Amino acid sequence: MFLQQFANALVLGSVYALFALGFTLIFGVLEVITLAHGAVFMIGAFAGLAVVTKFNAGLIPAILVGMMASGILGWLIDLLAIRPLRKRKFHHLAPMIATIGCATFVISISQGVFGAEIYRFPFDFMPATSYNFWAMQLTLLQIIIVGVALALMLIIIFLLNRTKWGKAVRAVAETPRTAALLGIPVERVFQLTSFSASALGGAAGVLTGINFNAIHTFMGGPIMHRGIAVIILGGMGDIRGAVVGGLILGFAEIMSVAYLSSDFRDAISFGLLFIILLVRPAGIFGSNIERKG
Amino acid sequence: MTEFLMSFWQTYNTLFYTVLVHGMLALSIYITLACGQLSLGNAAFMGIGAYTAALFTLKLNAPFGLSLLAGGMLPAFVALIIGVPTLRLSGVYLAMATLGFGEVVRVVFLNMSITGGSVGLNGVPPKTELWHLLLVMGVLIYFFLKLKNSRFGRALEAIREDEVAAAVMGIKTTSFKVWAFVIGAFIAGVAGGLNAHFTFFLSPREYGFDFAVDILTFAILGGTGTFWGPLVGSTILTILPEMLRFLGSYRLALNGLILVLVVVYLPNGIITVKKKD
Amino acid sequence: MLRLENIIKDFGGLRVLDSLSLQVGEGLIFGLIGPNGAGKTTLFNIISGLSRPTAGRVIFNGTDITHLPPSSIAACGMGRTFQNIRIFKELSLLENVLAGMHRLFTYSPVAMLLNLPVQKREEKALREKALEILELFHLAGKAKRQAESLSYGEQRKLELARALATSPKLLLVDEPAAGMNPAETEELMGEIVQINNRGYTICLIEHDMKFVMGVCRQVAVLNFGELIALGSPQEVKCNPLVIEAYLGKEECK
Amino acid sequence: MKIFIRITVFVAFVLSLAFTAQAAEIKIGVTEALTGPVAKYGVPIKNGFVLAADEINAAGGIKGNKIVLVIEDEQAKKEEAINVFKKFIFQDKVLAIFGPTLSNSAFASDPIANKEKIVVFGTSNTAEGITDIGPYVFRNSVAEADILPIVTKVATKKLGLKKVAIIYGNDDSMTKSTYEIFLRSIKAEKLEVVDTETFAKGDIDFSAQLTKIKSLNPDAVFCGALVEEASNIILQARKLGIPNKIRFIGGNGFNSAKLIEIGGAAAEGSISGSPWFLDDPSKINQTFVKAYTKKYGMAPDQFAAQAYDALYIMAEGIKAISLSGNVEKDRTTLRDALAKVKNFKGVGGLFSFNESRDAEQKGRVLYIKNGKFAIYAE
Repeated sequence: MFLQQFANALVLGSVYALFALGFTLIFGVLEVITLAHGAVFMIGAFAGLAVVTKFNAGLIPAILVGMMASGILGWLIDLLAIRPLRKRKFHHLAPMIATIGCATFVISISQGVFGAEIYRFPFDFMPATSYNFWAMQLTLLQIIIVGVALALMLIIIFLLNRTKWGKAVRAVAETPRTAALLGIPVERVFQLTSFSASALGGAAGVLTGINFNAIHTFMGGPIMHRGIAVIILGGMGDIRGAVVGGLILGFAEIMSVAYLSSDFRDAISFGLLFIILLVRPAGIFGSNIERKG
Repeated sequence: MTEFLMSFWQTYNTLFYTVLVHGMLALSIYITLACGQLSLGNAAFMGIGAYTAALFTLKLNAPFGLSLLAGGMLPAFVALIIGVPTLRLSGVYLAMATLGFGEVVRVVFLNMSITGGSVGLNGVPPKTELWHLLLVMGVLIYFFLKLKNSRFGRALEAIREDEVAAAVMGIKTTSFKVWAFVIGAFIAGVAGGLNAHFTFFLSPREYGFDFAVDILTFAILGGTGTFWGPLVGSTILTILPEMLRFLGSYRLALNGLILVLVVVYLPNGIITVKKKD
Repeated sequence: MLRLENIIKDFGGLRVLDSLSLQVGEGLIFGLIGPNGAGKTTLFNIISGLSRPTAGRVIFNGTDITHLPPSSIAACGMGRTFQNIRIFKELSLLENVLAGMHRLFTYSPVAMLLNLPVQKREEKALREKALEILELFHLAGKAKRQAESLSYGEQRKLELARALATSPKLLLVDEPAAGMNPAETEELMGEIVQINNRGYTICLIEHDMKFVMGVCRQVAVLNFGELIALGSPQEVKCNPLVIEAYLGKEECK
Repeated sequence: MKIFIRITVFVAFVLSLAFTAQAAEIKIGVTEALTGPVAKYGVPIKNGFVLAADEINAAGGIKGNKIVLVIEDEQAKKEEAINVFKKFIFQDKVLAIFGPTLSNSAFASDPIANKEKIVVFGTSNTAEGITDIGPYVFRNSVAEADILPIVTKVATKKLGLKKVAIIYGNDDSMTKSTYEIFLRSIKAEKLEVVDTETFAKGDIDFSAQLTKIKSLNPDAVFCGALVEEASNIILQARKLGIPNKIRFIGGNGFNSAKLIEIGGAAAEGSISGSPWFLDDPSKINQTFVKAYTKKYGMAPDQFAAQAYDALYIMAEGIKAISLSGNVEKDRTTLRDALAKVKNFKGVGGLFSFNESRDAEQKGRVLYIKNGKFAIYAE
C-alpha cells in the first residue's frame, strides 16, 4: 500500500507543482500574488475541453489551446489591472486586490456562459487502462501528468538560465530598475512573464480537468489555496521551490490520510505550513525576506 | 413617507448591521496594517469570537455583555500566544502564516462536537440590537481617534514606515506589533459575537480563506492611511452587491469590475490623507 | 562614555571588523573615516544593536549593551541616523520628531483614552520642544509638511533632528553631509557644533574631509576592518598609513 | 453548442424577469444560490420553479390568478439570505417564500419568515431541525432518514454485505448528515465498518482514501457525497482497481444524471434511494423530464424535481384559500391550507406533509443499470 500511496502523492504533488510554477513565476518577477491564477487555470481547462468536444482534438492540441487561452487571459489581466499600477507609487497589495476583482469578473462571466454544472472530457479521450509497476497502479494519464510537470519545470529552468530572454527575466526579477538601466525591455519582460506563467496555469487546468473529471467554474478555488501554501513552502518566487513545495504538499496530504486521519488532513498540511514558516520564514529555497513583501 | 421608511428599515436593517460588523472587521485589520503587518487571521479570530460568544449564550445562558466580552477575550488570548512567534515574519510571509493558522482554526471547528462540526450552531438567540453595534462602533472610532494623535499611534505609524528606524528611536517594535495583533483579534472577536447574535446561525465555512481576503479588501480598497478608509471600504463593498441585484447573475461580474477600476484609478484607496503646507 | 572591546564581525567567512577597540570620550565630536568598505557603517550597526558582533563587547556608560535589542540601546541614550536616510516619509516633520521622542512620553493608554491632563501636558510640552529642535535645523517653518516633500539635504537634517529628539547621550551620525551642496554643508557644520555645545557627544562617519577636519576633535581611521590611526585631525591626516590607504598627500599640508 | 444554449437560457431568464415584473398577481419569492460554488444546486432548483410556474400560468393560473416568481440570488451566504427574505417580506410583499438552497442559510433566514408569519418552503434543506424553527417552515426535501435505512437493508440482503467502508465529506452539512444516517443503519444491520474516510468540499483527489479502502477489501462502500465528488470517487476507485462488484451506495447526492454522465461505466451498479428518479416511467414524470430537458438543454436532477413538485404543492395550498388582498392575512391562511396538503400526486409520487411539515413520501431503492436509473427494490 505504501508504494501506491507514494504514486498517488507523486501525481497529486505534480499537479500542485504545475499550478504553483506559474503562480511563483509571477510573484518572482512582478512581485504580485495573483489571486486570479485560479480563474486562469479554470479558463485553461474549459478551453481545452472546448477544442476536444468541438474539433475532436487530441491531448497535445488540447493542452496547447488551454495554454494559449490562459496565457492570453493572464496577459490581459496584466495589461488591464496590474500594469497601470506598476507605474505609480501604490500600496503594495493594491495589485493583489485588483487580481481579486479580475477573478470575480472572469468567474462570474464564465458561470453565465458555461452554467453552474460540471463537465468532463469524453470517456474515450484517454485510455483508462492502468499499468502496474511493482505494487503501484497508474493510468497512462497519471504518468503523463508527472512527465509533463517535470518537463515543463525543466524547460522553464533551462529557459531562465540559458537563454537571453531568461536572463532578462531573472534580471528584472532581481531589480527592475537596474534591469531597465541595462537596456532590458522591462515592460515586455513583465508581459511575457504574465503570458507564460498563465499558460503554465492553463496546462495545469487541462491536465487536472482530464485526470479528475471535474471541470466547473469554481475549480480554481481549492487549488489556489494549495498553490499559495506551495509557494510559501518552497519560497516565494523560486521555481525549484514551487516544484519541491508542490511535492511536499502532495505527500503531506496523501500520507496524512494514509497513516493518520483524513479528518485532519487540511489541519496537518496547513499546520505544517505554519510551522515551516516559523522555522524557515522564507521557505525552503527562499532567501531575501527583506526585499519582498 | 414614514411607511416607506419603516419598510425600508425593516428590509435593510440586517444589511446595515452587516455594514457595521464589516466595518469593525475592517478596523481589526487596519490596526495591524497601521504598524505595517499584514495579518489574514482576522476571519479566524472572528470565528473564534463568534463561536465563543454563541456558546456562552447557548450553553451558559450568560448575559449578552459577558458573551461578547468572552468572544473578544479568547481570540485576543490566542493572538497573544501565536503572535510572539508569528510576528517575527513580515510582509506576505506573515500573511500566509496567519492564513495557515486560519485554516487550522477552521478544521478544528469542523471536528469539535461542541461547535456542531460541519452542521454548525443554530438557534443562536437574536440579541444584537442596533444600539449595541452603534455603541461598539462608537467606542472603536473614539479609540482610533484618540490613538491617532497619541504617542502610541505615532509609534505604530513609525513602525509601519520603517521598523528599523523606529527601533533605533527606542520604540519597542515587537511589543507594539503583538499588541496591535491582539487588539485586532479582540475587535474581530467582538464583531463575530455581534454577528452571531443577529444571524441565528454559524458554521465553520464562513470564516475561511475567502472571507479573510474580503476583510483585507475592505481595508485596501478604502485606503489604509487613516482608519476612515477601511470603514468606507467595508461599507461600499457590503452595500454594492445588494445595490447590483437588478443585474441578476452578472452582478458579481460588475462587482469585480468596479473593484478593479477603483484599485487601478485609486491605488492608495478611496480615502487618502494628504499632508499639506 | 563608549568603549569597544575587541570587536570582530564576520560576514560569511569575510572578516569585516578585526579586533577593533576604541573609546569615545564624553563631550567630543568624534570622526570615523576610512575608504568605502572599511566597516564604518557595520560598526555603527553593532553599536546601535542592529547587528551582533561575532565577538567582542560594546560598553556604553559602564553598561554592556552588546546583546541588547536596538530599542533598549536607544533607551540607554543612543541616537543615530542612517547613511541612506530613513525618515518616516509619510509623516509630517513634527510627527517625525515626536516619534523620535517616543521614550520621553510617559502617559499610559488609559490616559490616552480618557484624555487625562497628564497626556495634554506632556503632548503640549514635548510638542514645543520638538518645534525647538526643528528650529535648530531651520525646519520649524515646515513642521506640518509631509517629510517626503523635503529636499535631500533637508531630509538629512530632519533625520538628525529626529535622532536628537530621542535626547541621546551619544549621537551616531552616518554621513550627514552626503549629497549636500557646499552651502548646506557649511550650515550643517555649524549645526553639528551647536548640538555638541549643548552637551551631546557626537560620533560621525563622513567622507567630506573639510567637514571632518572642521568639526571633529578626534578622528579614527578604519581600513579593511582595522584601526590604522587615531588622534586629532591634524595628527591623523599626516599619518603615512592614512595617506597611503585613504587620503593621499594633498590633505596633509 | 451547449454554450449557446446557456446564453439563450440566460437571456430568456433575464427577459422573463423583466416581463414577469409587470403583471403582479400571486407573488412568490424564490431565493436560491444562483451564483457561486453552490449555484450548481441552486440553478436547477430555480429552473424547476420557473418551469412549474410557466406551466401553471399557461394553464390559466390558479383560479385565474397568475403566479409571479420574484427570483433573487442568495449566493449561499447567510447574510444575503436574510437580506433577500426581508426584501421579499417587506418590499415585494410576496405571499410565500421558496428557499434558500443550503440548510446553513435556512437556519439563518427561516426564523425571520417564521417571526413575520410567512410560509417558507425549502426544497433542498435536508439538515435536521429545519422545520423545528417554527410552524411556518415547510419542506419537501426528501428525508434521507426515511429512505437510507431501507437502502442499507436491501443492499445488505441482496449483496450479502458483511464488512463495509464509508467515505464522506465532513465539511458539508448535507453529506455529513448522509453519513450519520448511514452509520446508524449500518449498525442496525450489524455490519462491520472496516474504515471511515473523509474529504473536503472541492477536493479532486481521493486516491489516498480509496487506496486505504482498497487495502481493507470491503464488500461495499457507503458514500456521503454530492454528485461531483461522488462521480469522481467512483471513477478513481475503479482506476485504482476496486472492482465493479464492490458497489458504491449513496444518498441524495447519487440521484443525478451527472453521476452517469461523469462516472460512466464506473458508476454502473451504484445504489441510492429516493422517491424521484430520472427514468421513472410514470407519465407525469416523463412529461416533466421532457419539458425540462427541452427548456434547459439538460436533464433535471432531484433538486429540480423537488422544486417543480414544490410549486405545484404550493399551488394546491393557494387553490384551497380565497385571497383577500391583505397579504398578511393571506400568508397565515395559506400556512394552514398548505399544512393540510395530502396525497398530492407529483413527479416524485404521492406526497403529504406530516404533522411537523416535513415530507411524507415513499422512497424507492434505485441503482444504475445500463446507464439509467432503475428500481433496485420497491
